[in-house]
Amino acid sequence: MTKAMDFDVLIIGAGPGGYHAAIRGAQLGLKVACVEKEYLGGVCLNVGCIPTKALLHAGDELAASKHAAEFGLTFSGTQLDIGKLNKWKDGIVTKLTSGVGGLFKANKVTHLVGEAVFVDAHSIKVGDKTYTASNFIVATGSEPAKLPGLDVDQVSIVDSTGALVIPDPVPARMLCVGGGVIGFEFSHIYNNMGSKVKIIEFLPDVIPGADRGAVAAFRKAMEKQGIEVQTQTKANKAEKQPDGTLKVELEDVKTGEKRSEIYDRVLVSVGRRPRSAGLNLEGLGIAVERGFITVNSKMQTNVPHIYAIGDVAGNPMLAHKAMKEGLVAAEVIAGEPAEMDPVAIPGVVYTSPELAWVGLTEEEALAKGYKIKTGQFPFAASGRAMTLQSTDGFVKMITEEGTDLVLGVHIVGPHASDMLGEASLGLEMAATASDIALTIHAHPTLGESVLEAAEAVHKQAIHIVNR
Amino acid sequence: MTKAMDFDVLIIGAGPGGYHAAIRGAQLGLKVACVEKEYLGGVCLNVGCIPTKALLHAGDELAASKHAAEFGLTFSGTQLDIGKLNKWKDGIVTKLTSGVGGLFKANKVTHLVGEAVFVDAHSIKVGDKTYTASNFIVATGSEPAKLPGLDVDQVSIVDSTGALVIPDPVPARMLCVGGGVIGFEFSHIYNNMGSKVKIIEFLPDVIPGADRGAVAAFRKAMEKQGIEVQTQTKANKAEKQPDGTLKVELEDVKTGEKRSEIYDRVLVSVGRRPRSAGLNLEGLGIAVERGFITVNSKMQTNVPHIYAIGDVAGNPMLAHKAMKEGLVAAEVIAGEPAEMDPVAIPGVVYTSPELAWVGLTEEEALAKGYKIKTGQFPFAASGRAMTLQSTDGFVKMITEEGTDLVLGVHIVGPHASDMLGEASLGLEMAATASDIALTIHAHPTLGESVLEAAEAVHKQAIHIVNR
Amino acid sequence: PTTKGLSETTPAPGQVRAVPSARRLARELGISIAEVLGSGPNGRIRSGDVHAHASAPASAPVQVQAPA
Ligand SMILES: Cc1cc2nc3c(=O)[nH]c(=O)nc-3n(C[C@H](O)[C@H](O)[C@H](O)COP(=O)(O)OP(=O)(O)OC[C@H]3O[C@@H](n4cnc5c(N)ncnc54)[C@H](O)[C@@H]3O)c2cc1C
Ligand SMILES: Cc1cc2nc3c(=O)[nH]c(=O)nc-3n(C[C@H](O)[C@H](O)[C@H](O)COP(=O)(O)OP(=O)(O)OC[C@H]3O[C@@H](n4cnc5c(N)ncnc54)[C@H](O)[C@@H]3O)c2cc1C
Repeated sequence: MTKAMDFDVLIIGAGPGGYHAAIRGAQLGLKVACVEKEYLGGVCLNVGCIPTKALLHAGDELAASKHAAEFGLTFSGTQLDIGKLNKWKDGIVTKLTSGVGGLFKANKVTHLVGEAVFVDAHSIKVGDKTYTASNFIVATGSEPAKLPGLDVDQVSIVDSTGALVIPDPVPARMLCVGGGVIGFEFSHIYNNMGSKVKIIEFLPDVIPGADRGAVAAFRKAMEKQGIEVQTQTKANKAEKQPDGTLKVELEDVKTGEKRSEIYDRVLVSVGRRPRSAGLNLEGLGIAVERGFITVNSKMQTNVPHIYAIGDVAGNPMLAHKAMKEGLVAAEVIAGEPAEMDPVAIPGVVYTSPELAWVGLTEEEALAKGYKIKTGQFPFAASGRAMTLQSTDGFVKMITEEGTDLVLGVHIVGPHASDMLGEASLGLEMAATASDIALTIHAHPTLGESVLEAAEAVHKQAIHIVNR
Repeated sequence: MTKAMDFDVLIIGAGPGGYHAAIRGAQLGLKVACVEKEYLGGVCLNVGCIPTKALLHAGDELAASKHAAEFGLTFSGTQLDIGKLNKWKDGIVTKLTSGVGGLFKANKVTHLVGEAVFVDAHSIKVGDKTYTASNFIVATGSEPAKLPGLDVDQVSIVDSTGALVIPDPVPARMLCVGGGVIGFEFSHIYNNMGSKVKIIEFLPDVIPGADRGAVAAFRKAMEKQGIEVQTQTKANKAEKQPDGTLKVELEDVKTGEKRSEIYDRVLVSVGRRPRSAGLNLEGLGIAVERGFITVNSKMQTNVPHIYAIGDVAGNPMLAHKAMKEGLVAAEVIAGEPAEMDPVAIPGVVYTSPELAWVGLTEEEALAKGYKIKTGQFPFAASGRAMTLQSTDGFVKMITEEGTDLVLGVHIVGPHASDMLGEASLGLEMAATASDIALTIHAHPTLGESVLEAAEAVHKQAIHIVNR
Repeated sequence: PTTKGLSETTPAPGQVRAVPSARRLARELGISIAEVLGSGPNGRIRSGDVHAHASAPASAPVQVQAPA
């Protein structure tokens, strides 16, 4: 059968999941094609991870120029050329997406342009062409969820894609509907650029899935910077006023009390929906549950030669999960003993300070029945953090009592995401808090705070009083 | 005997080695005293690690304000108040050193002020008082090495301590004699603040002990920023000119050719000397070799109840080595099974980009007879580095062929020191490149470049073409 | 969804304690990692343990790797 096929594997979608699968497949000697209807790099490179991080950096630098007065560095005539900012951000995106194109060429991945639809279990249609393959990987990703009453026009009511284009001038008053990772990142950007930002969240707390203690410290740091956060609040509708502003009806979900507030821009960031419709999956009998394609740990659907990876294959909807699943699917197809078996998938909010975590939260560990010990070390006691003018937050380590095994690491602080490497490797290697505490960490580094949190588990941190 | 003693352990010197030993000793229930003649926190907190990092941050922020134009952020006027800068730096030092004082109190460590001299193997003198102890830890650190012909006056010819006080205005032309870590850090500071800096180094290359490939990239990045580096060059003498400038005689060590150059400030940073003299060690018969006190892996000298740690006990003269040795000595005295047995001690140059490494260099690995494989991943291919405007450098991983064991990790790049945590833990846990490659790293982070370097070892990096 | 499909095979933290390369080696040799005895602290499993398990005659799995 394989002989007659156009490709060993045909991948639908060139997001991080799809392009990782494509390149790894090619590295392993497979004949690979990747169909993409919109842009190489998918959401992540074009309208997700990368452009947000560019804008976050710009906002951070603007904020840093103000904090610099603390050590005697002052600036006059501060000017932010928004047009140039948007162009710079777009330049990075272009560089990376054309990089993916280059990697496809170098690895001899066939790049097909257009929207793919399954014809049968061994062929797809792209425009008026049909291609056959021995295996398929569905990597079609996700799109922003919609909210009734708030119709996205990408000008005054925007989703994450619209919010990436910073308007000139920046909106004076911005409402962010949804207190998840994306909501906080954009709020941080706009707040740094001068908008007055309010985040509303339906649930009783923000950043679901993260450790509550860490979230509390994170939220406090964001509020200190001027971002207002209101939980248990929802937005019912937004009406355009004659002067161009938006009148938004907010509702207290506990009391049912309603009030109207005026904003210049509203960001709807209430989650994302898997993109599994329109592929004719139903025609092939592929199991889908609430929009997500059902897969096993080898990323196979119930039709074993059809794989699904990334956002369309389930939560958490994160680029590095998509990438890993892409590698696994490609390796399985190539006959390698791969499996999606991570101990933990990290999460990050790339604000300043950052919130970064990997492994079990305190709540999850307790719910799973673990007897736990925790250790916490504040950046206020870190010399390195002082020299970086960034002492908000802490490292919190959760371990299993008795075995001393690290179950989770939760960091609010400067460069928190950089410290995830150690935490993630530790979790994968079944490291104990002692393993981390006995490892020499360079001085003065932020990583010493990870060591100190491990020492704190044993009540032996050096730079705090252990209780 | 123990009964009659004033203390279970008496520590000489309150640098990072000494104060770590003191606090850990107290945590383990020992009666501890620590004698310090000059300042709590030693060289590291007062005139070493911490103040340099504060100044480096300030210089980096100044440089960042210029690079910000790239994304549209400009300033019409920039002013650096040098007085305020020096005060801010001093404020951080004071906070940390008084923090050590607070920790001594909280842990009930007796802090003795003055210079200690051994009277006999169980007593020391501080001023006119004598104290007895069952055990001693010598943690007297080190001091800058001198160079004949260049007499340090801490005004125009300075050592690292003098260089910490930035003059107003900054010197127009600065010569840095010695291309080690400290020399590069100060050169980076002064270069960022507007001085024209030249580094001269006697040896054929700079930053001894680091991987040559990494050093080459590091040096290139420094030169790109305007720092001039001349190797195989020495400074014979410096003469003060009538106009206050310095006429320095430089010599090419290969050709013997001499020339004179004019500078406004000369920094002598040609290494450090252990401070083992004046303690009456010879009176106790304690073995000393080229100034360093000889110790075993339990940090004991040849007089077993007298321990030595930190800079005075041998290379590398680094704060985190001193800290670790301090913990080991205290734990051994308390009867714990501690030993100084690290797989690797990391090193960092805290410039931008940073140079950070842990484990064997390529040269060392080959010299030890390892058959090696290396993997390298450039930050120019990292999306996160692009958004941080810092794409110089790479991660280089050295592994043992066959076993895939990680032998060393060498990083030139943004936040390189933050990534050492993963590398150090990996080395201590005997991780393989596969362990690191199979660990999910958050996207987009700098840590992904560590993963990609591990993948590159197997010629399976995704974002570069593997050859 | 992934999480559901994975629950049968993915060890939760603290259950099967094996370094990533040992997990992969076990798959390569067709061994269930849960059957391997770890020699490290807390029963941590490393590649050597998987090799030892593979060559132990008593627990020879379906695909025995012939020792080279
Ligand atoms: C604003 C924002 C910020 C984010 N920040 C981060 C972050 O910092 N870190 C992180 O880990 N994650 C982040 N994410 C999430 C991340 O972008 C996604 O998890 C990731 O893109 C998922 O990758 P994927 O390959 O599954 O799908 P996508 O990236 O969604 O790619 C799917 C691709 O498939 C194509 N496609 C769909 N259907 C078809 C078809 N029928 N035929 C052909 N092509 C098709 C699409 O055009 C698209 O290019 C962010 C998301 C957003 C919106
Ligand atoms: C400019 C500079 C930058 C540096 N940056 C870094 C860095 O970033 N990272 C790093 O790891 N290392 C760095 N170092 C090196 C680091 O400072 C030393 O390795 C570290 O301080 C050694 O610690 P120690 O406890 O052995 O001794 P020290 O810090 O030297 O402390 C010894 C203490 O003993 C006291 N003392 C000496 N003799 C007596 C006596 N007879 N009686 C009483 N007290 C006595 C001294 O007053 C001193 O306080 C830097 C050094 C310098 C100079």
